[in-house]
Parts: sequence; structure tokens; C-alpha cells
Amino acid sequence: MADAALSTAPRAARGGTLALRLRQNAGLLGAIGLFVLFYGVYNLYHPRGFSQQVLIQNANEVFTIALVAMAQTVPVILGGLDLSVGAVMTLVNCLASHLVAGGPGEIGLGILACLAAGTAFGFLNGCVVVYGRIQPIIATLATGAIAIGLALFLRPKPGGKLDADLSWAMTNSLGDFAETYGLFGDGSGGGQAPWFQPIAGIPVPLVLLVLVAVGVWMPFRRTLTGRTVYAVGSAEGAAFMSGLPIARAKLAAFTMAGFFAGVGGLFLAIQTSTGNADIPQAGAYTLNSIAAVVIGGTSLLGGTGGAVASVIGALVLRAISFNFRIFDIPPLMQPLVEGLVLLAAVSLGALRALRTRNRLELFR
Amino acid sequence: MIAGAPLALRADTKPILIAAGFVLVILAVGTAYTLATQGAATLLSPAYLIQQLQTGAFLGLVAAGMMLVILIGHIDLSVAWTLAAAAMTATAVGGPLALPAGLAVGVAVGLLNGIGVAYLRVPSMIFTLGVNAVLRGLMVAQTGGFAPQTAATDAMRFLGAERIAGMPVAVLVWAAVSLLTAGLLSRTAFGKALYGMGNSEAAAYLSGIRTRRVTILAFVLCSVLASLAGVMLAGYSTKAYQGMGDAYVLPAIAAVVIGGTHILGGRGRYLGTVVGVILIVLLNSVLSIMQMPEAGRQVIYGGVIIAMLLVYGRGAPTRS
Amino acid sequence: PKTASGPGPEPQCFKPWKADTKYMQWPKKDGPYRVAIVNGFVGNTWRIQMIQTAKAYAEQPGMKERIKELKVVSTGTDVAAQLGAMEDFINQGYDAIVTIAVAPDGFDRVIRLADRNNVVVVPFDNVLDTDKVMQVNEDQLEIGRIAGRHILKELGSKREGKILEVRGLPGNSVDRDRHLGFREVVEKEAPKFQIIEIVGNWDDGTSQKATADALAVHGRFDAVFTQGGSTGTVRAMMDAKHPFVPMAGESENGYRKLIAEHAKDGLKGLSYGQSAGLVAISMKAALAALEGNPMPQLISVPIPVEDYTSLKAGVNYWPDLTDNFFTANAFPACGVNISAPEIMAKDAQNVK
Amino acid sequence: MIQTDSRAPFLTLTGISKRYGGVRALDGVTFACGRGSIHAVLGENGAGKSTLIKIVSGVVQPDEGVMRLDGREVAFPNPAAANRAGVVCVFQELSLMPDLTVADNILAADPPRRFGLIDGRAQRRRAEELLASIGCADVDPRLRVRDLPLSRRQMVEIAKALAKKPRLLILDEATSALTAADVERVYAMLRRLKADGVAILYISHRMHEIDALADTLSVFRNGRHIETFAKGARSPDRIVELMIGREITAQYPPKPRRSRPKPRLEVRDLSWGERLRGLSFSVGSGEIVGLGGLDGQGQKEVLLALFGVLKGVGGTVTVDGRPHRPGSPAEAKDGGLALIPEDRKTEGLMLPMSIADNLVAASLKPLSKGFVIDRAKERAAVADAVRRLQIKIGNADDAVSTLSGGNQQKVVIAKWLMTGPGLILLNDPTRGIDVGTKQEIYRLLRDLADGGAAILFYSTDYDELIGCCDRVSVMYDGRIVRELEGDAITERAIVASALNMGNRVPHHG
Ligand SMILES: Nc1ncnc2c1ncn2[C@@H]1O[C@H](COP(=O)(O)OP(=O)(O)OP(=O)(O)O)[C@@H](O)[C@H]1O
Ligand SMILES: Nc1ncnc2c1ncn2[C@@H]1O[C@H](COP(=O)(O)OP(=O)(O)OP(=O)(O)O)[C@@H](O)[C@H]1O
Ligand SMILES: [Mg+2]
Ligand SMILES: [Mg+2]
Repeated sequence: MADAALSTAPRAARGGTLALRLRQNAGLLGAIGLFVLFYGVYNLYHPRGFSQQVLIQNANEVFTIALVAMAQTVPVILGGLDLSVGAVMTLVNCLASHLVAGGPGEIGLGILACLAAGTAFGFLNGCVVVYGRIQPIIATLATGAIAIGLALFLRPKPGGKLDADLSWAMTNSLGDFAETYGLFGDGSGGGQAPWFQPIAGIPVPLVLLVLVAVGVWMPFRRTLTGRTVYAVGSAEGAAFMSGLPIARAKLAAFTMAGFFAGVGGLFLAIQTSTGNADIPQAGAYTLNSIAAVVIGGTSLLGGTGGAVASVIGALVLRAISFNFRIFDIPPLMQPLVEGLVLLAAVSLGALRALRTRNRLELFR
Repeated sequence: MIAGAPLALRADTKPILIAAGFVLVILAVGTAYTLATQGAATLLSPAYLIQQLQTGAFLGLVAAGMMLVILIGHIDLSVAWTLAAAAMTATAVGGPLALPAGLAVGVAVGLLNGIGVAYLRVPSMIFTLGVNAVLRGLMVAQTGGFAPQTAATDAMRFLGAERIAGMPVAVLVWAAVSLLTAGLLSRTAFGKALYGMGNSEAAAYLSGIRTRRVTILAFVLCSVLASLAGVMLAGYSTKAYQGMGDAYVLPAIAAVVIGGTHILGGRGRYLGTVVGVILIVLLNSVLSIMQMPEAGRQVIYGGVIIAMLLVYGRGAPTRS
Repeated sequence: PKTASGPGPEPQCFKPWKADTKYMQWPKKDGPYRVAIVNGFVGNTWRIQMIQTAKAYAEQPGMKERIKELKVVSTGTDVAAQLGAMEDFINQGYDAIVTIAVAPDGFDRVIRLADRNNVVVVPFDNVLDTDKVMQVNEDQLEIGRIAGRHILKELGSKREGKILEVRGLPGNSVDRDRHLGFREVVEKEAPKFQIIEIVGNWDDGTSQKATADALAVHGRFDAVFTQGGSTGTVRAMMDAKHPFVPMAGESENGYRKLIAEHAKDGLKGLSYGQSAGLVAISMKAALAALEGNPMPQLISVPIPVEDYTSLKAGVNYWPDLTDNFFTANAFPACGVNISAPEIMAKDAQNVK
Repeated sequence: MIQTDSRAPFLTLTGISKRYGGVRALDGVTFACGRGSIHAVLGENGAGKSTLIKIVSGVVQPDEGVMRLDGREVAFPNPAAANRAGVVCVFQELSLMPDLTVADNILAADPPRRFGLIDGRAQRRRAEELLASIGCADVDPRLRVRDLPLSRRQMVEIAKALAKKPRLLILDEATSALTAADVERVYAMLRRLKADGVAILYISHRMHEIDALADTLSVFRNGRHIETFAKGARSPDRIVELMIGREITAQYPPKPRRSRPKPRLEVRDLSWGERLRGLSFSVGSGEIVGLGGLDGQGQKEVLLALFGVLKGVGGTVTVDGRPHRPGSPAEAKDGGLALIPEDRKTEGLMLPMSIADNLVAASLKPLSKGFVIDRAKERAAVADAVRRLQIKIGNADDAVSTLSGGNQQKVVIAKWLMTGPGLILLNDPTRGIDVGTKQEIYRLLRDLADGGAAILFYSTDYDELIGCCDRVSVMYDGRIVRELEGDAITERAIVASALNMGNRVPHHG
């Protein structure tokens, strides 16, 4: 039979894996290009460009939005939107301002409680979407309001006091972290161990970011549930027919979103050592998270993309505004310039539309 | 639609009835509160109700436009600054040209949004967000650089604040726009095209519907209605100012959805949007009267939306 | 900075908050200086007026020579971005950072870095809950008290009835302090007044809607205290044909125009100003500190107050100009003489 | 009156009923099917076949009745449960996730795992094996399904079903988009499974497939099980009669014998990127011209190019002597063209909308007076369309998604006939349509042609091209390699040119 011959035939026609990967991730490549451009220019013109201080400062500034963007990504891949990520971030931020203080044990428990709270709120979002059968975008618009309301109950006005050491250690380099807690030392202090020196200059938030991405997102993506998230975003009906665990995937997606947003809120609390139930700020984080997801090349229609890409998107967003501190743009023109650059960045995807020669491919 | 069984409740009517019922519940709760605290049922007085309609008219105009865009499966997050930019432009131009200038802003923004969404095919959620940022930037630059006049003209005052036979002109404008919108949606090719595109853009396109033109028109109408609301709101407050539109975006979306329009497009009746607007305005007012702190307000606001959607939004599980 | 003893320079301008306010002193640096202004939210007239004032002030003789570079950025409502911008300017080697904080707390790290690098950080308007930096503000509690006293005075012997209080942005310390100051006076001297509280967000539209609502429900008030969006509050009363009553509110030009016009009908208004000119005083204070002067940690700027008896067209309000800007802008005691129309309406006459 | 075959039945259904609102999709069905058997399920559109297998595979639940598998009573709340019991279905509506890769799709529900995480490499290897086993080794498992043509997707779908190691395999029109060569490979695979003792339920509207494959046949009509019999026990005419309740005389209407008419559509050097490489052909008024060939040789693109969907089309096209360069379907429609698209679910219909709204979607302008739609005219047009194509509907206000596949397809056709097109493009219009309806559609096409319309007709079904078309242009790799006319249109000729192998005829099997 011809089959046997076919199955063993060399697959000569196939391109290399790398080429295929690149083609399938064109959006992400664009985002990386944008980031290199904006961040490179910023560092080039910064009086202390490419230095540890600048990197630390940038890492601190980027961390929360990067996590909120990761949070947004999972529901987006699922084919929904989570309009509550900024609010959940804020809620955990306020909770942390009550819980993350005291002795090391209390702090540890506090941190766990904060992460659990974010995760739980995300899970509730998932329940509303799955069992309430409400469209995610509108369900989370509503639960977002509830999260903000709870945050306001917790912190009617900004305040609270987080552990100062923790705050310092988490917002500086690994070296400072080790020094603060007397780790990897040679007895006289912390952070002098020779093996430690090469990495001592890395900002802690950057390490955390990588840990969350590699330790949580990457494995999740490779579970059956994670794949189902993609499948549901691609074609929910087909995913159901394929016998995939849809409800579990939806619950997991929103739970992940809550967890990531919670990590972001917790870090913001540690960074500022306070909690603040700031409604406009929550809204800004939510909207920026969507922008970051899009700039990262994830389709808002679901099924494709990834959280790491959204981190890049968030980096691009931040890097745009970094440049305002370097270049002399009249202050009242800055919002306009920022708006135009944002519009241009999100319109990059349009190149695909303009290149598409079969208009039917535009509809999906 | 072709005449169906007249007695059977159409699927898209149920949300409207429920929302209307909820409006009554809100009024009842508010009245119970005022009876308890002041011994009077002020909420049932015509003066109060007309005042709510007056407030609701601006939101109603924005929501009507938003609904057109939501029906085709898009969203317009730029209405906040479209509204403000139109008002600020109208007052800056002043004189008899104020109104046309304000509406022209709406047309321009709508065209930009429409082109971005229909031709560049950038997701509307994000393109309109960018346009919103650009508009804000423009208005900041203009306030700082040109210091224009911000006083509303008499015509704007008339539309926004005055009354004819005790009924605010703004409410009459809203009613007129509502009639037109309802007719547009149910009786014109454009209306059918909106629903068709909301359900399947590819099928609509292959049916020979000029989908790009329809998209652009929907965005233009949305922006024009937002700018009309802006011009009238400036008339109501006698002036235009930055940030006057911020309070209209999310409530407009919420009103449309509470009224039974599907957030992903393709389904919904205009009457629902009107009821949704009234519901939101009343809810805000009653919470304000009860001096509910912001925290409680937010929780109730979110709770109401979820409760409403749980009651009627629980459709069959999506399988497609 | 080290703790120093007063008095500092220009005490009529850099007035310590209280008698026991401590003084701070930075090592003297040679000018001219690089100054950064880190604004948060931009998108209302007050902030724009503030930025314009800062730019104009830096161009004035006496300032121009001492400032090598003035950079203004607005970071939006995001605290992380604001912290990042401040730290960035420290890294870039700026000498002073003037800021309106988006939150009253959370700046510890930046302050620590600034101190390490001898950078002078001056929060104003929305100040920080800390005594580790030099700050410039008007006394918000006092503003509330002034409002309360004015209303009680204008009500004469009436000590019973309803007062409408239109509050500002929920959760903001300015809103809280003004509210507390107001309540302190009214509750002490006229505890029988029922105070109806609504939220106006310091925004004309919100105030107008909320006031209209309150009027429709409560019918009549004997007096009104509106923290901001004052024009909207009055407009709502006029629309509802509510009689004019004693009032206290902000310094918007529109509000003052209405007071001037309707004082004789009973709009016995008081108008205080949280001035956008505070930025100029903050810049001036930053330079004074850089020059090695001992400075009060908390600088109290006099509250510009006018009432219906003291309003003068072309002096403290401008009938022909737009409603939106804030009239109180100049502080002669500090040599800050930029009037609001210069900033906000320089060519309003040309625009018809 | 079930005639069980010699072996004990593997699946038995007793008294199964299912209602959708007012529609009785299944009415007390009692049915059985045995191991090691290929059991064809026949019935016209809407007979309840899909509903039956949806119940068996856990997609929907019956209102009443009992289902037994291997003697034990079972009830499947969802497809996953059915899969676990060894019941696997290849659905009429594709169940692939377009953004996932081929490998991800094939092993979607149960991928190879290491430490709980999906093992990408092992998964790819397994997918390659499965694809090879159905002779589809040319599909790269790393590709996204979105980038595959429909025929390849159906093959992936089949591989996916095999991956679940079925004990009962159901194919619901799973071969409707496959070309003859692929169908052969699927047959081979099915026969292997049959030999291994798998029970197979096979639904198809193509009688020759059933002829070639099935050993047992069951006929359904109006939601009822009519009869089950062994292959050969009934004549084909009798079977059709059982299915549609009446006799069918001639499947295809007679072709008129006449000289070639003046071309209405003339295409010269049509090109589009790599996919169309300079084709020329013409279609005359009153003519039905078929496009044949293996799937994916550019036939679809020809239709789309003519209909204004593709950008950057080269060559000249004239319609009635006037140049024709539509920039959009709207312009094509204005030029008197109609296109029945490939996928009715996404391209032809707005599923949640009413039947009436779908029917008038292409004719809104002529039905309007000024800006306003004339309701009376609209109603009349809808009623007319339903009558003309004998669409089986309850109420014109019901969602079109409630119709069976065949009736949905009729709605698409009716929508376009309402515009009175002079040139009709059809992309596989009878996919998933029963014999009776097919016959109606052929009749209709011929009537339209006789009325002066020019018809260009792409089909994956050779029978249809032979029976229906005045001429057939066979495409290979973006070109027309052969034009057949009159008696020269034979299966042999079509297949030979489709494989572009001159006169050599391939051996199947
Ligand atoms: N979800 C549904 N809602 C309402 N009616 C339905 C639904 N699904 C099927 N039906 C109706 O049930 C009947 C049987 O449909 P089914 O899809 O089983 O037919 P079929 O035999 O598979 O037809 P085809 O050959 O066209 O695929 C039809 O009348 C159809 O209109
Ligand atoms: N939804 C769509 N997506 C992509 N392309 C489209 C879409 N709709 C139309 N087009 C293309 O856009 C162009 C104009 O289409 P259409 O006729 O629908 O719009 P129009 O406003 O009438 O444009 P024109 O003024 O040029 O006629 C054509 O090239 C058409 O093929
Ligand atoms: Mg079927
Ligand atoms: Mg095909």
C-alpha cells in the first residue's frame, strides 16, 4: 500500500523548527524589537545608562504592571477579558498593608495570605464565569467593582506600614537582599560568598519576575488544563467535543489571573510599604494590562499568545514613558506624544491586516 | 424581524422586563429610606423623577451610541474624551458654530476609530483606548497652550439645561435620539447589518454587506452621540472642562449590557439600553441619597450587575 | 539632611507650620541647579495651571539664573511610575525634585535614595505623611474650619436646619482634612445642624449632579460647603431654583463670578484657594535648601481667602475669562507674582 | 424489527427520544450495532442522524430511553465520559482547535506526559505515527490547524479520533470534504479497525461510499428508525425510497444538448500569488461549468477572486463583455454575482439570527424603501424563498442554527437566489446534503441555467461533476490542466487529470 511508503518518506518539505517558531510568533518579535528600541535609546541617553541603579529602578517600576499584564493574558488566551485585574491587584495591595508586618513568621504568613486572597478572588471570578455563565468581560467589570469596594473597606484612606527591611530588600539588588537578611555571607555580613558575586547585581524584582514566569506560567502552560485554556480560546465548541476539561480550564485561567494580580499587588505594597485603594490607579492598571497584552502580540480573540509576551508588552509600555524623563518634550505635549506612540504601537498588528491578501482571513 | 407568535415572550424581551422590575425595586428601597428618614416619599415626586431623566439623558445618549458599536462586537473606550473634546471645542469656537464644531469633533473621532478598526483591524478595545489617550493629550495641550473660552453658548444652554413645558430639553433630545436609534436598528438595512456583523462578520461580508462602511458608520454615530452628549453637558454645567466625560464610559457599557445587549454583539434591543440607563442613574442617585460610602457603593454596583446577569444572562452553555 | 535650627530665610514666605516645626538643612551645593517636577495625574485645569506656573516661574528673573534645567513629567495615577520617575531623576543627578504625590505614603525608598544623594525632594499639595522631607502646603484642616466659621457667621443666629456638604475625592487626605476641619467647627458651635454629605470628587459635573440629586430629595438647605467643583454646586442650585444661601467653596473663577453676581440675592459666598502657585513656592524652597539654608520641614503657605465682600473684578476674579481656572495664584509675600490670567488666559481675548 | 447480525450488539439503544423545543429530533428510537461491523446510518437531512450520534457520544442527553454499551447501561454527561468508555466520534462539525498545532489537536485530551507536564516531543512522534497510519504523512504536526486546508483538517480530525483508541467509532459525514484519494486511505483504515473488532457507525450522504464500505445499513426518517438490513438486501432505489419516503427516478436532470453559448464570464490569465497561476476559462449563459481536481488546487481561490475577496488578483475578467474587478463581495453582488461559500457555519450564515434575517441578508437594499425596510415585501420574499427551496422550517423567526445541515445549506442558497444573480459561484454546495435535497439542488441549478444564469460549480464529488456539469475544468496546482466536455466527462478522465498524470489512472486501495 502507498501508505507505508508515505509514512516513511523523508519530510523534506518541512522547514526548520526555528523558522516555524519565528513565523508563528511574529507579534512577539515585533514587541521585542520595540522594547529594544525604546529601552536602548533611553539607556543610551541616560547619564547613567546601562548601570545597575538604572536597572534596579526600572525593574521596580515594571514589576507590578508586568504581573498585571501576565494576569490579563490568561483570560485573554481563554477568549475573555478580565477587567478586574487592576482591582484585584489593589485589593491585595490593601490587604498586604495590614498583614505583611511583624516578625518573620507573621510576615511569611501574611504574604501567603495575600497570595491566597488574590488567587481566591480570581477563583471567584472563574466561578461567576463558569457557573454563572456570564461573559467574562462584563462579569469581571462587576467583580472588579466589588474588589475595589473591599479594598476601600480595608483602606478607606491610604496607609499601613509594611516591614521596612522587606521593602528595602525586595526593591534592590540580590546583593542588598542578601545583606539585609545576612545570607550567603562569610560571617561578617551577607552577600560576600564568591559564587554569589556574579549575580549580586541583579535586581530582586527581575529575579522574582523570572521565577514567576518560569516557575508558574511555563509549567501551567504545559499542563492539560493550560492547553485547554488555549483550546477554549481557539474554539470552545471544539474543545468541548474533544472532551477537554473546559470548566476546569476556565476556573484555572481566572484563578491564575487572580494569583498573578495578587503577586503584583503584594509587590506594590512591599515597594511602597503601604496600601492604597486608589480607583483611578486600579483602572489604569487594568487598561494598561490590556495594552501590554496586545503589544505583546497576543490576540484578544484568544487561542494564541503567552504571558511572557505580555511581560514584554508591559516593558514596552513602560519604556515609552522612560524616555520622557530623558528627552525634552514640553510637559503639556507629553500626554499627546504618549497617546500617539501608544496608538502607533498597538497599530503595529495592522501590518498583518494590510498584508493579508485573502480578506476572509481577517475575520476571526 | 418577521412577525412571530405575538404572545410568546421574545428571548430578548425578558432582560428588559427584569431590568424594569429592578428599577421599581430601587425606587421602592429608596422610598422606604426617605420615608424612614424624612417621612416623605420624595423619590416618587415628579420633580425628582424628571431630575433623574435629565441626568440620565447624557448617559442615555452615550449609551445609545455605545450600543451600536457593541452590537457589531466592538467597544468604544474613547467616548470619555470624545465627549470632553467635543464640549471643549464647541465652547472654544463659540457662537452659532459651537454646536456644529462639537459634532464635527465627533465625526472626526468616529472616522478615526472606524478606520483603525475596519481598515487596520486593530481590536477596537485597544485602538479606542489609544485614541482616548491622544484626545486627552490634545485637550491638555490645548488648555495649556491656547486658553480657550469654556463658556457654553445659549444654544448649548438650551439643549442642556432648559425646559419646555416642564420637561428638560435634554430629555426630549434623548427621546428623539432613542426613537431614531430604535427605528434604525429594527427597520433599516444598516440596523440589520449591525446585527449580522455582530453574529458573523465573515458571513455578513460574504453576503455583500459593506462591512467596513457599516463599522465606520457605527463608530461615527457612537462618537457623534458622545459629542452631542458633551455639548449638551457643557450646556447643563454652563461650561466645558477636562475630564467631564470620565464618568460616562463604564456606566454606558454597563447600561447597554444590563439592558440585555450581548457584550460580544449581535443581540439586544434598544429599549433595553434605555431601561439600563434609567437603572444605573437611579441606583447611583439612591446610593447617594442613602449616603452610602464609596466602598459600599462599589460593592453594590458590582453586585447589581452580577445579580441582573445571573437572573437573565444565564444562557445555554456556549458550545461554539 | 541634618536637623538644624531656625529661623530660615524669608520667614514670611517659608513659614513653619507650627511653632515646633523642626528645621532641615542640606549641604550647600553650587548652582545653577537641575530641578525636576514629577506630577501625577494630568487632565484637569488645576494641574495644567500648576505646570504652566512652574514653567513661567522658572523663566522669571532671579530664578532663571539659578535653574540650569527644569524638567516636568506627569506619570499618571500610578504610584509605581511616580516612584520610578523620582528615582530616575535621582539617578540622572538632578538636584531637586518637586512633586505632587499620588499617595500620602510609600515614598520611603525614594526619600532614602534622595538623602543618600543629597537630592532635595519637595512634595506639595498632596503631601506625604512623613517628617523626613521638606513639604509645602496650605493647612487643609484650617480651610475646613474657615469654611465652617464663615457659614455659621453668615447664618447669623440660625443654629438649626440642614447643611449640604459636597466632599472631594474619597480616600484623599485633603478631602479628609477639610471635612474634619469643617465638622469640628460646625459640630462644636451648632451641633443641631443636620449635615447631608454627598460626593462631588472636586469636579464640576459630579458636584452638579450630586447636588441636583440632593436638592430633589431634601428640598432645602440653609447653607452649603462645597470642597471643589463649586461652580457645579451653585449651578445645580440655580437650576433647581433653590434660593441662594451662605456658601463656602474653592477659588474657581466661575464660582467667584457667581458670588459677585448673586451676593445681593443671598449667595454670601466664601472662596478659598488651594493655589496652583504652590509649585512656585516649592521650587523656591528647593533652591533655598540647595543653597544651604535651614528650612522648615513643613512650610505653611497662607491660605488665600476672599468672600463676597472682598471680590474685585480684574483683581481676584475675572468676569470676562473662562470659569475653569483657579484664581488664587500669586503669593506676593514670596515674590511669586504670576497671576492666573497670565498663565491661563494669556490670549483668551483673541479667542472669541 | 431489529435484525441483529450474528454477533451480540455492542451498542444498543432502546426507546431514545429527543426534542428541541417543538421539534422531535428523535422519536422512540431503538437501534443496535455490533462489533467488527461498519454500520451505515442513512437518512435525509434532518432525519435525526446527528442527534442520534450526539446522544451516543455524550454531546446531548436524551429526554428518554436507555443506552447500553457492551450490555451495561450507560449515560454520558459529556464527550469526555463517552471517550473514556471507548465511544469516539468524528463530528460533522469539525472539532479541531484552529490555533493549536496538529499534534496538540490529535492528542488534545490525553497527551503523553512526563512529571505531569505534556511531553511535546513524544506527542509529536505519536501524532506523526497516527497521521502516517491514515496516509497523511505530509502534514507537519507542528503546523497550526488554522493553516491547513479543509481536507487536511478532516484527516487530522480522523487521526484525532484514532488516538483515542475507539471501541465504537462514529463518523458523521467525516469524509464530506475529502478527495477520492484520501477517502481511499480512510477506507483502508476503517477496514483495519473493523478487522480489529471495532464497531463503526458511518454517516454519509454519498451512496457510493456506503456501497464500498458498509456491511449493515440503517435508515432513519423524521426522527424514527425505519429499518436495519444487511448490505445488498435492498436495492439502491428502495433505500432512497425508505429514506425520503418517495421514489427518486433520476438523480440528475438531463443536460441540454446544444452548441456552446456565448460566454457570460470570461477569465483570462487569472493569477493570485502562488495559488493561481494564470487560468483562462469561460462560462456561458445557461451553462453549468464544473471545477474539479484534488482539494486545494486553487478552485476555492478562483471563486473568491471572482467574488472580490482576494487582494492583488492579476489577469482580466469580463462579465457580459464588461470588465469585472470587484473590490468586495458587495461590488460583486452589484455586478450580478452570487457565491455559495465553502463553510456555511462561519461564512454562509449568521447562526444565532433568525432564518428570515439570514434569508434577506443579501437583499436588504432591494427590500428597502428609501432607508426603511418594507416589512410586507420582506415577509413575502422569505415565504417565497422557503417555498422555492422547500426549506423545512418551523417558524421563520427561529434561529437558523436550529435547522439541520441540509436545510441550513438551502438557506444559504436561497439567500443568494433572492438577489436574482446572473452568475452563480458555488463552492461544494452539496456538502453534507442528503440525496433528496441534492437532487432538488441539481434540478434548481439546471433551472437557473435554463433561465439564463451562468454557473460555476466546484465540487469534491466526481459523480456530481459528471452528472451535473456541461463542462468540467480540472485544476492542478493553480492551473487548469484539462477541460472536459460532454461525454468526455468521466470519472477516469477527471481523476487522471486531477492527479496531473496524463492518461495514467491511479490504483486505489
Ligand atoms: N440544537 C438544536 N435546536 C433545535 N433543533 C435542533 C437542534 N439540533 C437539531 N435540531 C433539529 O433536530 C432534527 C434532527 O437534526 P439532525 O441534525 O440530527 O439531522 P441529520 O439527520 O443529522 O441531518 P443532516 O443530514 O442534515 O446532518 C432537525 O429537524 C433539526 O432541525
Ligand atoms: N470587512 C472588510 N475587511 C477587509 N476588506 C474589506 C472589508 N470590507 C470591504 N473590504 C474591502 O475594502 C474596499 C472597499 O470596500 P467596500 O465597498 O465595502 O467599502 P466602501 O466604503 O464602499 O469603499 P469604497 O468607497 O472604496 O467603495 C474593497 O477593496 C473591499 O474589498
Ligand atoms: Mg447531521
Ligand atoms: Mg472543499
